[in-house]
Order: sequence, then C-alpha cells, then structure tokens
Amino acid sequence: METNEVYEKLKKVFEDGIGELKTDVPVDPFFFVSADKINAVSLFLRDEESLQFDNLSCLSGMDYDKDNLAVVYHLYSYVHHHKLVVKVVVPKSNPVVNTVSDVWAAADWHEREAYDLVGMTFEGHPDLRRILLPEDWEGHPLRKDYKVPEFYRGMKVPY
Amino acid sequence: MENIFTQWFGDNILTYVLITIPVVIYVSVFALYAVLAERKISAWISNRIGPNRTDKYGLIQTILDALKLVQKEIINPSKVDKGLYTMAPFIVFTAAFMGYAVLPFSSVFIGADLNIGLFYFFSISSLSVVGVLMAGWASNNKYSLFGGMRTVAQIVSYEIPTALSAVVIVMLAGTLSMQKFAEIQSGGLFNWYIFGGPGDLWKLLLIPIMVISFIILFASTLAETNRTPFDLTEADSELVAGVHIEYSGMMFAMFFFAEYAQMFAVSAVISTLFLGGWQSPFGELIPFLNTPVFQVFWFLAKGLMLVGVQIWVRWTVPRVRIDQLMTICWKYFIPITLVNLFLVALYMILF
Amino acid sequence: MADIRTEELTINMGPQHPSTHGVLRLVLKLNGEIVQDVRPEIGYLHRCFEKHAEAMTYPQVIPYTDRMDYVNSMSNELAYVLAVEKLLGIEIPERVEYIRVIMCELQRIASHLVAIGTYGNDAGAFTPFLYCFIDREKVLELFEIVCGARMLYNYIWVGGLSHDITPDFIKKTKEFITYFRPRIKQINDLLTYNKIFIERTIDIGILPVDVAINAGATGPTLRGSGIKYDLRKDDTYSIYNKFEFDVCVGTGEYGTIGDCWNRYIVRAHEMEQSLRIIEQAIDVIPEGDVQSAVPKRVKPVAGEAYIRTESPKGELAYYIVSDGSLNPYRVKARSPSFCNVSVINQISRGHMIADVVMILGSFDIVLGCIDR
Amino acid sequence: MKEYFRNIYQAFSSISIGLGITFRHMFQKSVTIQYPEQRLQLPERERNRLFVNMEDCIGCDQCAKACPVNCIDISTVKVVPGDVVGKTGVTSQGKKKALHVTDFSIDFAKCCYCQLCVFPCPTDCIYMTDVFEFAAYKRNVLKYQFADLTPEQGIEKKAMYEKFALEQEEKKKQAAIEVAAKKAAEEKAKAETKAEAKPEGTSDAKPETDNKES
Repeated sequence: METNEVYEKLKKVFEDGIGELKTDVPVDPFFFVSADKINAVSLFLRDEESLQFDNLSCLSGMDYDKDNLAVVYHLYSYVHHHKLVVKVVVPKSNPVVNTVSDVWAAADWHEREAYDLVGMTFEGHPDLRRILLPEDWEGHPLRKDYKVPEFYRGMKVPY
Repeated sequence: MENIFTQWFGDNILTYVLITIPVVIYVSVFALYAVLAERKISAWISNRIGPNRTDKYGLIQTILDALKLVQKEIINPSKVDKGLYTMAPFIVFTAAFMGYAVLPFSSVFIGADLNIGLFYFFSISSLSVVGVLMAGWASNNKYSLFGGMRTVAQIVSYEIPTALSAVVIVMLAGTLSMQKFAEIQSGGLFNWYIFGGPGDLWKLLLIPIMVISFIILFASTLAETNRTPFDLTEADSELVAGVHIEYSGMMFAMFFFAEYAQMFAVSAVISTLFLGGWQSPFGELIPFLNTPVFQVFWFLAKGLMLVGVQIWVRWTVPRVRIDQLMTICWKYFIPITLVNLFLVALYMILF
Repeated sequence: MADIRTEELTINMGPQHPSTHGVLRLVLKLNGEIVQDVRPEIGYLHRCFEKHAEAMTYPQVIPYTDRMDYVNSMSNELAYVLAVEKLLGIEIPERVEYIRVIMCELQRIASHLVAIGTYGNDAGAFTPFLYCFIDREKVLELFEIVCGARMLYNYIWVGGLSHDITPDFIKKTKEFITYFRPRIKQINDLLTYNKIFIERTIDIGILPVDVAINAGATGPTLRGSGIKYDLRKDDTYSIYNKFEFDVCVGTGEYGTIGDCWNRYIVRAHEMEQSLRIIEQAIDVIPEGDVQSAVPKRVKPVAGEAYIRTESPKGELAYYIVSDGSLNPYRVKARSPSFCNVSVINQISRGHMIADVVMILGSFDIVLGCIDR
Repeated sequence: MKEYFRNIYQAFSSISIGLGITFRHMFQKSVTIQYPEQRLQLPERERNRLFVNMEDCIGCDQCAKACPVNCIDISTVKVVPGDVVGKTGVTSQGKKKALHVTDFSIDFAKCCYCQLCVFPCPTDCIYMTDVFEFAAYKRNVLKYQFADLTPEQGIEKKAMYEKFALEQEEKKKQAAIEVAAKKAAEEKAKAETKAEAKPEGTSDAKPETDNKES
C-alpha cells in the first residue's frame, strides 16, 4: 500500500493528529503526526488489518531545524511488504514525544538512543536512560548547537 | 615381587624417601613436557607451529615459562581468605602427587605395593576436590566460586563411574593391588584386560564389555582431571578461568602442575588396569623386552599415549554444560557400568 | 533446608570478558547457575560515528562506515553508498554492480566465518575457530589484491569503486570457491553436527517469530526463527535479483526452530549460497569503467533517503538527510546487532550462564556496529 | 529408550568423526607465517604508509582537503619572481610550481590509510607505499615531515615574500597616491569655477589587507 493511501486511511481516523503529506522531497514520501498522537497512530498502523506495520525498522531522532526536533519512524510490514515513513516534529523548548516502545519493542533502545544523542524525552518509556554515552554526560551531541566540552571528568575531550 | 630399593637398602624410612626421588623428578619433568606437548599438539591440530622460539623445537619453552612464573609476584588480593587461599594450591598439588605412591612403574619398582592400591588411588585422587573448593571459595571471586562449586559436583559424581568401571577388572583379577593387576596380565598383548585378560577363548565374550568400560573409565577420568570436554572448573568462555582467576605466579603454576601430574596418574592407572601396566605387548616372545628397565619403558609409553589421547580429545570437542555433565554421569555412564558389572559377574559364574 | 538464607547473585559479565565479543557488558542476576535477568549495557565503544559524519563530506564518511562493523566493512560501505546514490539519483554501471555484489558476498563469507569460529570458541572448541580464521585469511587476501587493504577497505565509492578488479583476483576467487566448499563440510563435521555442540545449542534461547519481528531482530537471527525473509530477495537492492540463491532458514533439523542451533545453521548454509552467487557473477562481469559514474563533487539536493541492505548480521540501514550542502545533515545508521542484542533479556531468562554465552554468540554481534 | 541409544550413537560417531578430522590436520603443513624472518609478497596495491614526492608537489592542498581525519598539514608561501621552487621550479610533468611548500607533515598516528588523499592529487606526488613497519614509542615521532625546506629556509622564503609583498604594496601606494594627486589636480581644475573646493586626501585611504598565507 502506498504512503498516500495510508495517509488517507489515517486522516479518516485521526483527523487533526495527522499533519500534511510530503511527496515532493526526494526520495521517500512521508507525513507528519502530532507528538501526542503518535502512540495511538502507531498502534493503529500495527493492528489495522490492511496495514499491519509489524516491524519498526528504524527510529531516528534528528535536529530538524532551528527550533524543532524530529523523530523519524521507518516502518515495514512483513505481511504486506510495504513501507512507511512517519515524522514527528516537536519544539526544542518542550521536546516531548509519546513513546512507541509498547507498540514495537524495537523502539525501546532506539528511543533511548534518540534521547541520549538528540535529547527529546519519550513520555511513558519504561527506562529512559542514556544508552551510548556515559550516565553523567552533559548535553545531547547530535543537536546542531552542541558544544563539545573541554573536559570530561578531568580528561581532555578533543584529541 | 619385592621392591628393588628395599632389596638394596633394607626396609627403612630412608629407602622410601629414596624411592620418592625418581618419582618426583619424573613427575616434574613430565609436567613440564606435558605442557609443551599440549601446546605442540594443539598447534599441529590447528595447522600452526607451536612454540619454536626458545630453541628450534621449543624444547625448553616450558622450562623458561616455569622460571618466569617463579619470578612472578604472588598477588594476594585484599579480600581473600589468606589461609585457605595460600593452602589450596598445595593441597591440590599434594593430592595429585600422592596418587603416584601406588603406580607400578615396573615389576620391581613401586612406591608402596598396597593390597588396596586401587582403592587408595581413587580416594586420594578425589582429595583434590577439597583444594579446588578451597581455592574457589577463598578467592572471594564469584567466578571462582562457581568454578569451585562445579568441580565439587563434577568430581564427586564422576567418582562413581570411575570406580564402577574399575571394579569390573577388580572382579576378574580378584585383587586391588596395582602390582598384581600388572602381573596377572602377563603373556603379551592378547592377555591384557582390554582383550578380556588371560583365560580361555570364552573371554572373547568379554571384549566388548571391556572396551566399553575402558572408554567410560577414560571419559570419567577426563572429568576427574577437569579436562575438556569436562573442564567446567576453568571454562574460559563462561567463568573466565574459574578457580585460577585470582592466582598468580607459582601458586598458579602449582595448579597447572597438579593438573598434568594427575593426567598422567589416571592414564597410568587406566593402562595398568586395561593395557597390562608394565607388561610388554610381546610377552614371552621376546623375554628381553620384559626386563624391569623395559617394563618402565612400556609403562610410561602406555601412560603417555593415553595422555596424548587426552590432549587430542581436548582440542577437538566443545565443552559440555554442567547439567549435561550430570546427565552423562548419572543417566549414561553409571547405568552402563552397572550393566557391565552384571554381565561380568554372569560371565564369572558361567565360565 | 528452608531456613537457609538464599539471595540473588549479581555478576558482571564484561566489558572485559572472553565471550562477550567485544566490550559488551551484561549484568546477570543469577539464582545459582540459573539466570534470572540479563541487563545489557552498551556504549563502551561509542565513537560518535553520526556526529563525525555531519562534519565530513559524503565521500569522507565511507572510511568511517568501514569502522562501524569492522568484520564486514564492504556491506557497510555498500549500504551507505546506496543511500547516497539514491539521494543523488545517479545510474551505476553494470560492472560496478557486479563487482560490488561479489565483494559483499565474499565479505559475507568472511563475516560468517568469524561468527561460526567465535561461536565454536564460546562453546569451548578452539580448533574450529582457527580453521575458520585460516579460511577467512584467504578472503582477506582477495580483498588485499583488489584494494590493498585487508579489513577497512574504503573500496565502494559513491557511483563507483576505488579500484577495478584484476584478472588475478578473478582467478584466485575461483580457486577459493573450489577450495572452500570442502572446508564448509569439514567445519560442519567438526562443529555443527558434533553431538556436544548440538546439545549445547538446541532448545536454548528460543526466539519466537512475533517477538523477533516486534523487537526488530533481522538477518540470520530472524531467519533462524523460521521466516523466509531476506532483503536481497524480498526488498532487492543492487542487482541481487539477477542471481539464483536460496534463502536459508532454521529448519529445526535439531532442536526447535528459533533456538541457537538454528540461528547458527543459517549462517553455515548462507556461506554456500554466497558461493553460488559469486560463481554466477564472477564469469559474467561486463566490461566498463568502474569510475565513470563517480561524481566530481557529491552534492545531493535537499532530501532524505533510507536504504535497507542485508548485511551478514542482519538489516543494515542508513538514513541520510541532506540539506543540499557538501556534508550530510544527518546520518543515522540502523545497525542490525543493535536490535538483535536487545532481545537477549527476553530469551535468556531461566537458562544457565553457559547458555547466555551461547545465546549471545548466536546473535553474532559486533560491538563496533552496536555502539557506532 | 530408542532416544537413549541414539544419543549414545550420535555422541560416539560425531566425536570420532571430529577426532578423525583433527588427527588428519595433525600431519598437514602449517599455515603459520613466521613474520620477521618470513614475509609475504605484498600485492602492488598495498595500502600502507603514505609517501610524498616533493619534487612534484605543487602545494595545492587537495590531499589535506580530502583527508577525513585531517592528518595532513600543508602550509605554503608564494614564490617571488626570480626565485624557483626546489631545483627546477617545475614538476616532472613540467607544471610550473608557484608555491614554496614550507610545511608538509602527515601524522600517521591519525592516518586511517583510506587512500582518499591519493586520488585528487593533480601531479600524483602523494601515494601509498608498502612500508608498514614504522612503529614508534612516541606519538610525535609518527608525525612525518616531507617538506624539503628546513624551517629556517621556510622563514627566509616567507620573509622574502613579505618583503616582496611590501614592495608591491609600496608600488601600489605610490600608484594610488599619483592617481589621487592627478585626481586632485583635476578636481582643482574643475573647482576653480566653483567657490569652495572639495576636501582632499580622502581617496588615498587604502585597505592594508593582503593574504600572505594561502
């Protein structure tokens, strides 16, 4: 099933939860979902008979633009063999996204990584700790405005 | 036959001290070269060369290693139980050595020709459990503790198939003295107990039983000496080195020595029970080959061959899990040995 | 016995442990030898790949992708390069595609040899490990002939290859194929069908299909659970659709489908399939220039691409966002081991310490790939 | 019960097969290469330590730009007329060299041997050799200096260029002043008709910027 059909389907169910559809960008079309709806939307995407996106291929957090962060969900269905790209954009001032780790177990570590490197918090995540960086590391490196600290525990950071 | 040393020097304490000297020398030399053999054979098996830097064939490699280990600092971690920690290697070492007292190196040379030699040997060889458990407990390391626990479970339960499969021979021979076992199997290859021992043609019936109990005895002695596939004590991929983790320098070396000394001891016992001990395979055909000196040669040759097989097996098979270890012991070895025992008893009644 | 106080034992497996395949740290909660809970702690090998990539130009990222999963660098390069090419929308010469496929399949063999060898080592058999590395050496020599490097190649470029292959390479590859078939059988005799090994691995860490899919387990880990799914066939990329090969799944010949032995046997069989692919490709490589399509300046338009490839470990995907400049705006590597290892807690409860080692080995993780 | 005996059989047979294999291997030739004495023939595309042929280097900085780990440092000085770079002043392909390479250092502690620096070089003067034995005890030993100018010479060349640049500047200034003077004269000529003259001297304010370091 193509992205726009999925989009139509979702638009019927959650009207305001679904942002606009982007097909012009190269190369993967995607659409936006509001941060507080994503959990319900993904549950629907997984369980709806004609969609059955049973696999979260990848979840990547990114510094979207000057004052927004984004979470990108790449979904795949082993049943219908179709893909989908969904984006959630949250403001840097209040970066809170609903977790999908209860929908796809794969999201658990990916969300921890996104929190670790990009720094949006996932509401309802079982244990949202840093995963790649040390527990006491300051800042979220993949933000564009991130400054590499001079020292970490007395060790010089830049080689 | 009387022990040659007691013939020469009379039956006093000094004589027995003298008797120990060649044995101790032999064991230390053997332990050194068994380590070398282990490394060489493993190298050949995996298409490598093995130690060849100390001299052309690496013959003094392990001697130098031992020297290095002697120089090494003996590290006592802060939280260990000093007394047990220090004592453990010595106990293991002693236990491994005490077994040699009853090994009949030759018809005229044996440490002590006890009338319960075999019994003595098995009881002593399981003494090392105490040392290993002490080491595991005293090291105050969780991995060591696991290693120690495993060893106890393992050795204690493998006592049974070992003893049972030896009892088969004991029944046929009607003795427990190691010297006697060897003497009975005189008269060449065909009279060895692996071929049913001396006797009329009916003994051919015994051969399968004997082969089976030989294999079981071999396997369970592998377990007793903590060799792969039963080396759960120092399972280097799970418990990093098991009980050896905290040991260093000479104390570690003593564990090593003990393992190899025990390897030869059990192989010697197996060869005494099944392969005719110091008997030459040619029996009376070439009487010259049965003189005491050659008897020592035969005895060592058989023992070393079995040690070689142990090494060969080690570098071939994976390691079993602790529960499978127990399964093998209780569900396979012990029933089979009991059946063997019954069949042998039947044979003795019938023929 | 009831009044003896018992307590849960917490032991710390790794980061420095022989069989955690690198610097993975597992915090095990044990009841005797029985594992109650496994908590993986990763990040000891984090090298900020994604942060580095944002400061590099597109071609400069390729050496960094090599270091992500350092036992199958070719596959990493291919995945990244395919993503960039998708952004650029450029056409790749046939010859390049063929050579890429051959390289990646050779790399798959090498990677699976490491997996199998180290797995044997985890089980306690050291000799198969060395046999596997003898064969892997031969593969690395093939790579060395072509691009001069043994592990970190920087061979597959955006739009082409760094070097063309030589006739010597083709000859040696054919020799390798004929040499390697018997070796696979030998490894199977020595390790795969060894009774002790079978007993160690069957019915251990059974990964049900739904759990596997939900947790994002891919590659041999997923196929071991019995799903006939291989991106090379089902979501084909490069020119894999031109070749004949079977997708190997866990057959349950021993044990139950989805246990360690079935995950293992998938790899053992996939090596033969890779040989088949190489055999088909090596003879029909079309002529051409491998660098004709290499762009002078890699400057894709603003946009984003997501490419999933079948690396030996599983589904290796790159998500690249371009803002139209010379440097990627965001590079996200979806590493297979990262998702595979995250299921270890669910499937290793109630087993023993030794089994945890075997389960971990059956995922064939590489920490460079997990921590990035 | 059948299971029981099958287990025994499988264990026995499979282990004996394995023993057979290892036994055969015991008598095969070893694959070990005893490295320091016995060396492999390296393929001609071997990628090891970089080498820079300074005869051909024109200091174009392409390799430093291509390097993903910034392990190449190049600093150059423009050539003054009448001075030649190296012996001939041209590369082996006869390309004119316009820059003194005062510093061309590669830090092999950082280098990742990716060969990206080799391809963009216009004169093929940087390439990978098959030298792989250059371990050192100190990191700074691994920082190789390829520039054939000693630091003193470098400073000298720099001074030379600066002097030259200053002269040029002076010339420019002179020219500027003359121009300004002429302008002023014209202005005057024009201004005679007007009652008040324009303020002068504003036009010869000239920016002092010029890039010595390329």
